[in-house]
Amino acid sequence: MDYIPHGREDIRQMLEALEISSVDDLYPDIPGKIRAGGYGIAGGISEQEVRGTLEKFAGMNASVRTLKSYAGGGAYEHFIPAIIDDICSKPEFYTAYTPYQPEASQGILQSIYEYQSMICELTGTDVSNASLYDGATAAAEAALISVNKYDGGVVAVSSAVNPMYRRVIETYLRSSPCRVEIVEHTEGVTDISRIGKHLSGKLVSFIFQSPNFFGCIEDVKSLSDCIHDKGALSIAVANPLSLGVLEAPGRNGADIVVGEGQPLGIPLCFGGPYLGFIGVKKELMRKLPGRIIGRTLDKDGKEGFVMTLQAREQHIRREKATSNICSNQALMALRAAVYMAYMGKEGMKKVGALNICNSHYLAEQIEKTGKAALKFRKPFFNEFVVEFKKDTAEVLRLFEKEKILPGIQVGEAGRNSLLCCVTETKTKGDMDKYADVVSKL
Amino acid sequence: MDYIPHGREDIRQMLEALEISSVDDLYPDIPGKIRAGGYGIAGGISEQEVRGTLEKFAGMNASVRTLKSYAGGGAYEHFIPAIIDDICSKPEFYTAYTPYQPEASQGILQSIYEYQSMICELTGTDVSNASLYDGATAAAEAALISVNKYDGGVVAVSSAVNPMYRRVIETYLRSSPCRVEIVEHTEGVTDISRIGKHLSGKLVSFIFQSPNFFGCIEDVKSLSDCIHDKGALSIAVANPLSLGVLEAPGRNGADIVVGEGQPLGIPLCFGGPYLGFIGVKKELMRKLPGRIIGRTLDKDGKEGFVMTLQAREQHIRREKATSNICSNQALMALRAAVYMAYMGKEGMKKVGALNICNSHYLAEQIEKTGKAALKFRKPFFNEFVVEFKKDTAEVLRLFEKEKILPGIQVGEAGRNSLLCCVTETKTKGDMDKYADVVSKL
Amino acid sequence: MKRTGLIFEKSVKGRKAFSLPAPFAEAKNPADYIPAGFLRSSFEFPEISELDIVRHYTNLASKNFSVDGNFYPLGSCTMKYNPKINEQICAYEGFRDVHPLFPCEKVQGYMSLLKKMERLLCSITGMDEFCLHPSAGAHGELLGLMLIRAFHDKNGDGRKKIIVPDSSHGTNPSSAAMAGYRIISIKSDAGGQIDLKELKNALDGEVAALMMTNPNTLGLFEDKILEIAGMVHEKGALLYYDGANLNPLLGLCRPGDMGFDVVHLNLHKTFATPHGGGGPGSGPVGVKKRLEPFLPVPVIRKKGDNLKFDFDCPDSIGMIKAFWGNTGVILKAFAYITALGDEGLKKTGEISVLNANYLRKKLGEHYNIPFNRACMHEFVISVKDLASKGIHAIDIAKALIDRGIHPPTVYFPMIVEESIMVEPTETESKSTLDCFIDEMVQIHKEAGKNPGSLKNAPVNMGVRRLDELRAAKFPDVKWDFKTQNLE
Amino acid sequence: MKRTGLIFEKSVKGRKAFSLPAPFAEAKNPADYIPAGFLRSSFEFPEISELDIVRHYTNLASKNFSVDGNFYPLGSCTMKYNPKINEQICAYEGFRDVHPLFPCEKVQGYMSLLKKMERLLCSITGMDEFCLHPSAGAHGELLGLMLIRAFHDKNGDGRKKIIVPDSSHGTNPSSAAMAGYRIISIKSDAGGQIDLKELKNALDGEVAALMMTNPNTLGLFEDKILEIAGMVHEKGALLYYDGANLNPLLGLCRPGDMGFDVVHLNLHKTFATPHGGGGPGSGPVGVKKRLEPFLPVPVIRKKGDNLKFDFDCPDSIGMIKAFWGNTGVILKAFAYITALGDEGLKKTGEISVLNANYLRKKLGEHYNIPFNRACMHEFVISVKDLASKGIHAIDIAKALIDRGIHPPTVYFPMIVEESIMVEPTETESKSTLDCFIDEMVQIHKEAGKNPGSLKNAPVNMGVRRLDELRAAKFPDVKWDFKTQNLE
Ligand SMILES: Cc1ncc(COP(=O)(O)O)c(C=O)c1O
Ligand SMILES: Cc1ncc(COP(=O)(O)O)c(C=O)c1O
Repeated sequence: MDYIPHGREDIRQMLEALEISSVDDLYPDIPGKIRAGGYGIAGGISEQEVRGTLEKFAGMNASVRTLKSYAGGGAYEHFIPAIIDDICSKPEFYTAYTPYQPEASQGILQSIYEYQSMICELTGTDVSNASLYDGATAAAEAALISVNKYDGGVVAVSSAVNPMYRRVIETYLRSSPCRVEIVEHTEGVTDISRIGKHLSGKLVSFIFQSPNFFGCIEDVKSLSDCIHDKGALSIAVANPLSLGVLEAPGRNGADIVVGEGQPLGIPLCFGGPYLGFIGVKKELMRKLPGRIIGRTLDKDGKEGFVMTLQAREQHIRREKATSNICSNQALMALRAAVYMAYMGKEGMKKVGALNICNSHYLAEQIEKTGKAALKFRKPFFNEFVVEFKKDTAEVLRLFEKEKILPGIQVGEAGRNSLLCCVTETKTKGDMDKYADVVSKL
Repeated sequence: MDYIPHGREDIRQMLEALEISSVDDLYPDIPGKIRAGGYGIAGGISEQEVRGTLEKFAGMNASVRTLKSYAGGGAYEHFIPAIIDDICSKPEFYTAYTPYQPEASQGILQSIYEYQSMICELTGTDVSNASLYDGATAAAEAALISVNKYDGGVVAVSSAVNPMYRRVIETYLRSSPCRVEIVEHTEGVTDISRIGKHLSGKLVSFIFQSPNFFGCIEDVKSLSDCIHDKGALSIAVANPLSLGVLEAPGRNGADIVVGEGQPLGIPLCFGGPYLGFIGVKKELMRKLPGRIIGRTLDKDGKEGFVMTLQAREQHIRREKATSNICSNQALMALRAAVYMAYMGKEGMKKVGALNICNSHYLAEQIEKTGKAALKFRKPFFNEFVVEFKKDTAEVLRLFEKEKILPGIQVGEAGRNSLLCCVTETKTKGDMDKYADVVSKL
Repeated sequence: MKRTGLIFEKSVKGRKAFSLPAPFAEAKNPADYIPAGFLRSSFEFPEISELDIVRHYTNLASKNFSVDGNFYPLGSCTMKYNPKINEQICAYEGFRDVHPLFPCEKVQGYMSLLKKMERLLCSITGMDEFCLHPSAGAHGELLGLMLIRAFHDKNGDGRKKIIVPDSSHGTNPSSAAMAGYRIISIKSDAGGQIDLKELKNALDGEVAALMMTNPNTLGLFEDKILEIAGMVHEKGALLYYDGANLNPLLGLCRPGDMGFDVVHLNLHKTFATPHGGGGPGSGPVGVKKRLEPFLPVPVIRKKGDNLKFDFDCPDSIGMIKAFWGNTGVILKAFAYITALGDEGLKKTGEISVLNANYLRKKLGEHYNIPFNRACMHEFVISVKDLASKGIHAIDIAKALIDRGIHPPTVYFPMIVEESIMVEPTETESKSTLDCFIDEMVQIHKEAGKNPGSLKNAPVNMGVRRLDELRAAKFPDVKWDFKTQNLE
Repeated sequence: MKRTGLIFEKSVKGRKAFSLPAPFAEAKNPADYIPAGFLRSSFEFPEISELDIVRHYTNLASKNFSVDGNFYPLGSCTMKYNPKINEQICAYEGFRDVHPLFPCEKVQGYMSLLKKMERLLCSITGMDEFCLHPSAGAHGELLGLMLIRAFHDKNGDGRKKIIVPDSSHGTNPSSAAMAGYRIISIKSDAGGQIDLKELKNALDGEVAALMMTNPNTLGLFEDKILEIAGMVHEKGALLYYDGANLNPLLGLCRPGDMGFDVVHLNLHKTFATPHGGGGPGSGPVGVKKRLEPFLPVPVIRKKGDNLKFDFDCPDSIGMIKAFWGNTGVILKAFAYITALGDEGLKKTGEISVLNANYLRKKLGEHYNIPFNRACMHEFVISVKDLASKGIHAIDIAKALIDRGIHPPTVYFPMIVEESIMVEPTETESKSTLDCFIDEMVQIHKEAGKNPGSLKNAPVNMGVRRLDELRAAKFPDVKWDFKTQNLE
């Protein structure tokens, strides 16, 4: 199978126009030595067979429909309103590309302008962009904003930040003049007293996450005040779904707010494609990575949208660009935009509240069993660390029988612990069942 | 949950404009006696819960993906190209209605004009319409075309016609001046020698099916010649998917060709919505039921499409209309149109050939086992009747273990028989497996 | 907007889109199995690539108004929002890929859903039993009238007439005729309702039933319904309810309680399933107990642990379609009712009435509304008074098209001259209604100042007004593959 | 086309679209659990109904060109047809609803698919190992350069420079800079290819790698590639392949065989996954054996019966994103390769070249094509000669928009003045190409006769040419919820 429209006659006519007898005549310059044989890829199979083949792979995976899942840790099972798939499967959106020609791309441009606006409002920042690859790279890009090429210094990261994010930040900054250093948490939250201490150089920025990797809510305001006192930038990693209920980090002093947009209507899909979002204070606008959409006027003075501030970008500035980002995650930004519009003011509050109330309900029920306890006694959003009295392997085995995944194992949380996430997708019945299994340990 | 946009303030403003204090004030005329209480329908549940509820129902059904199925008998499992779902899920098509306003409906109108054209070409007829409810009602509407209100006579139907179709024809004609009478088949095909014999009145039309209910291909030409000799209309029920390979009934003398369009890219969906198609000779054009789309010119002489010959229809002619059809199955006609365009000239031939070759291969393999034999020795398309040496119940039990449904039980085919359908969806491996199970009987 | 061109004009010899498995090695050819005389002699069909097909339909779609793109206040059609979740549900493998002849015990999900749906519709209408088979409203009407005929026949009562009001929908008389009845049309009274005197005169022992809809097609509630039911029943006739207009009655009152004996519903109107550019619909029929024996087969009955299809109903009228209904449509309506529940249904009815009255009030300040009192889900404007300016209902309609609004129904019901029938539905926001009002007011002004501009509309659609007379006079209803030309 | 209005302007207090389960009876409030100081003080967000949201986006979609609606010969972007089947596959529950942290033994379908995909890409490129993590081409470049750095570092070889040709894509120098390198740009020769003398001069012991793409951004095959590879390797440097232009090489030749050490591919170009209005993409990176130890973690390895994620790779550069790649995109590319097989891939490459050359030939009769010889998948026109009429590449682009065609890439590559870079791809039919040729020829005529009309374009799009300078000078990049106004 292929997707080539030409009939034999088409090809004949085209070769004739080119005055050649076969396509091969178009390759005179390619050294014979490197002409390939076949790849050994069987196939040329039909659509029906492709479907059959891929169904088999899919059938070998558990899904959150076959396995009741309390897994979180950076990717979250949430309700995805049907209108998101409907709107985002419009080919006018998904088969277009970067809106280089604004007059032929007003649909995408306006939708991203609206996305940027909602991200700014949600995070309490002034400027956002058209998306980054994911939450982890967004955190790394934020770190890069804080780094001055000629100065060096330290980017400090709380140990309560998702360990994958920490690794990505480290990788991204390896060739910068700055070092990345870790500041240990205390009792599941960042220890303010340690900020700026024991560092090998001047603090240029401090990165923390709230709700953090353990689910605990950080004191963003005190952290940011302390960071600013040291003359550094406050960089917050946030869960956007929490921000209808929790204060916007930007309003609590964070200079840059980044995070993973996946909770905003994006399927789990085994880890991607997701959505890195970023919002910054006005002063940092010209340091932003990636595309930014702006509003302007046309020849007749009519409103319209364009990519703007392109002088920051690789296609104009090449090696002097703020980042190398070219393709981004625009379709995922569209999903998030539709999600935010659909949830709206009340929905964002309610879905946040459901996450808080469900997760705390389950935490209470678990503790009541006496067979497990919360590891950290701090306010949390929709995740918490449970410490079981029994071995984790045994815990998992018992839950397995009920087709439940009770959480994920995370080294950072210590032995016999699981990081357990509860969202609006869980009913009271689900949670009571969970506690019931725990009580049987 | 509801789909009502109004906020409290909207409602207040609207009531104020109406100078009333509640919607109830708009119902002064409704006798109190008939004011309803609640219906007792629990609910007002959220989208997420609706999904959960319906997933449970769906989970209680076998599907052709969980049960390897050889069921046919009027509904067929075929390959459905992905572009059909893509195109037909465009809201511009599916959330529109009957194109009463042609200037705002050129998309639908043109697509149906194209559908009509392809149905005419496929069936060998001159005029088609924008669809009927399904194959069975299309057959009944065809019978009604042949009936003259004031004359009476007999509409004869071959006993090799799908029994459900026969029942629908009977029901539709019960209040007509004509009687419906059955002409028995011989060895699985319509017995030409019986046409016009032993009838209680003058033959006005004869209805047969090819490939017929038993899968056998009828001799359309001889049948039509014979029917015409009796001065009656020849009405053929056809499987559209066979017509890339089998001669078009209209070219073999059928005056009306009807059938079920479901094989043309329409999901099984437990029996509906499907697609009744109809094609007739030019002389019968003004007797057609339903909508017909025609091409015309606009004020500036530019091509455009409209509903035409509306003088046949209920909204103009009321009780004198050719039929009461108002809503039809337009979206299914669109599916069929996309299917036909996608298959095209070569694809229609190839898919027909695959059905013939697969079904004959399986028939051969079954006979080779010595445990079963074909009941009728006639050319067939993709269905045939197998007579087992063992009891059907036992046969079904053995297949059940392998998650195979080997065919459907049909009274018309006699004891120990199954009607078995094989389409392009079956691989050689599937069919060999089938024969293997038979050999173990 | 450019001419899209017919798909056939894009066909080029040798191109293809389809993809099919290769025949297996041992496979023979059709000619090895089928006598040559049965094989197709010649065959012309499009030859187009997949991308070119996709572009063709993308282009066609862009030439269509739709609920998702436009306000669509098409009276009598209830063009409400079609929830996206229902489209998703219908695509579940356990619904979509199920053969209708699978053994009943393998499809208990469907069986119980259909059974529950029958019960839900009984609750909503106040009827005793429901049949989900009919494919559309008109199909339901036909079934309903067949049931009425079977009922009278069983009683040895060969009644020959059906009464319909002159305001009735065209399918009513047409369905009655198909069921073999003679149609008696009665005039409406000065209030736009059934004229009791006319009815009384028409009601003789030959009348099998009175067909009506309530609210009627003027959007008015027939407030003498109990009296009418009494009159009809007294004469041994039955009362038929055309349920296309049920939307405003949701949670308010039930046809069963008004005395109706047979009811059909349009799931594709009241219950939010999409209209599909003309269909598919679903037109279930509800009956009172005494009509139950005549319902089409199969009926769903409990047998042992399972629900089964029962074909054994001696008094049944038979079958009215292959299989058991437009299941895919029923499914969506079921999901809709489940989502709404009592409360949502009631609110739906209420707001459909509020929206209609709001429009009636505001438009009544500019347009003539012949029966201008509290309406239900719709109301009817007459622009007869604009005739002096040469402006007709059709001109208003075309002017709305240029403004991005799908026109209301025009020239129906036939009892109002130059009628414009507006049904906003409950899913339209006040903002949309206000925008419609603005446009209508502007058009009214235009009719006074510059009627030529309305006669000229539409101008923004790629095609101007289309010549329907020409279409009927010189029917061109298909492409000719042989001449490669339009007929 | 009317102004759609911002979604915020459609917001009305009290309206809503969302639907969420009601909290259960015993449920408390957030305030019962979370200290008041952490709770949000004020919050403004849209308040709009579901139907109004649907209409908003339906309207926006209609203002967008797309592959499904328009010919889109955007050079360097490979805007080919995106098969619909792949979208369906990606929506399977067993792919879509799978958490990335499910235990490996529960997701063996994914694990083996990803592993197979690595092998397929190795076959196609001639590399030894592949990493699927990068989210886009530029992300792949960054990873590739990090690997190069790790390789040299491990050898104690602190090289500081990367050479790029002046025709290279902007992401190349920019990625190299992000990886901490100094960029040495070298001029192309008179034939538009890498100038071996320039290269030789630039190649010193400080050079870590030469980044290039082949065919280059002029669409020309770098025929001295083996010589170049020899020169680079001789100096201890590595050769980097920007695989955005792999499409024409499918089935023809492999970067691995040309001597490249590191390769990134753009699955969203060559392998037909949709571009999504800007993304998501996927930019896997392939390496020769000696670079394998540095690949990011986790890598997929067989352990016992199962494939597992292995994080234990001491020389690994670490992680470059959370989790393991844009799986949903990889899936589609996998389905595409599976469908095509060797034969389909080869034909894809061939026809992409044939289509480009056909256009080059036909357009070359009217336009100036600076390097007018057999090209690969794309070629570059220069309209420098139209400058005398005041016509620039941008004017041609805007004129195409009015004709329903998405413009080619303009002003890239930078080494051609007033460049127009045309890449038709193999999925476009000859009919479409001929139609494009016609329009381009007409535009060329227009440039001579009536240049003003081109300068005025577009006029059919609802907006005229937009003022980008103004946008950059007075940045208005978000709606202000407080003032309810545009910034
Ligand atoms: C009042 C009324 N009755 C009956 C019908 C017929 O319904 P259907 O189109 O589903 O056959 C309609 C549909 O327009 C209607 O409005
Ligand atoms: C030659 C070339 N290299 C690299 C890239 C960057 O790829 P991406 O946009 O996926 O980051 C592109 C994309 O436009 C390209 O054309």
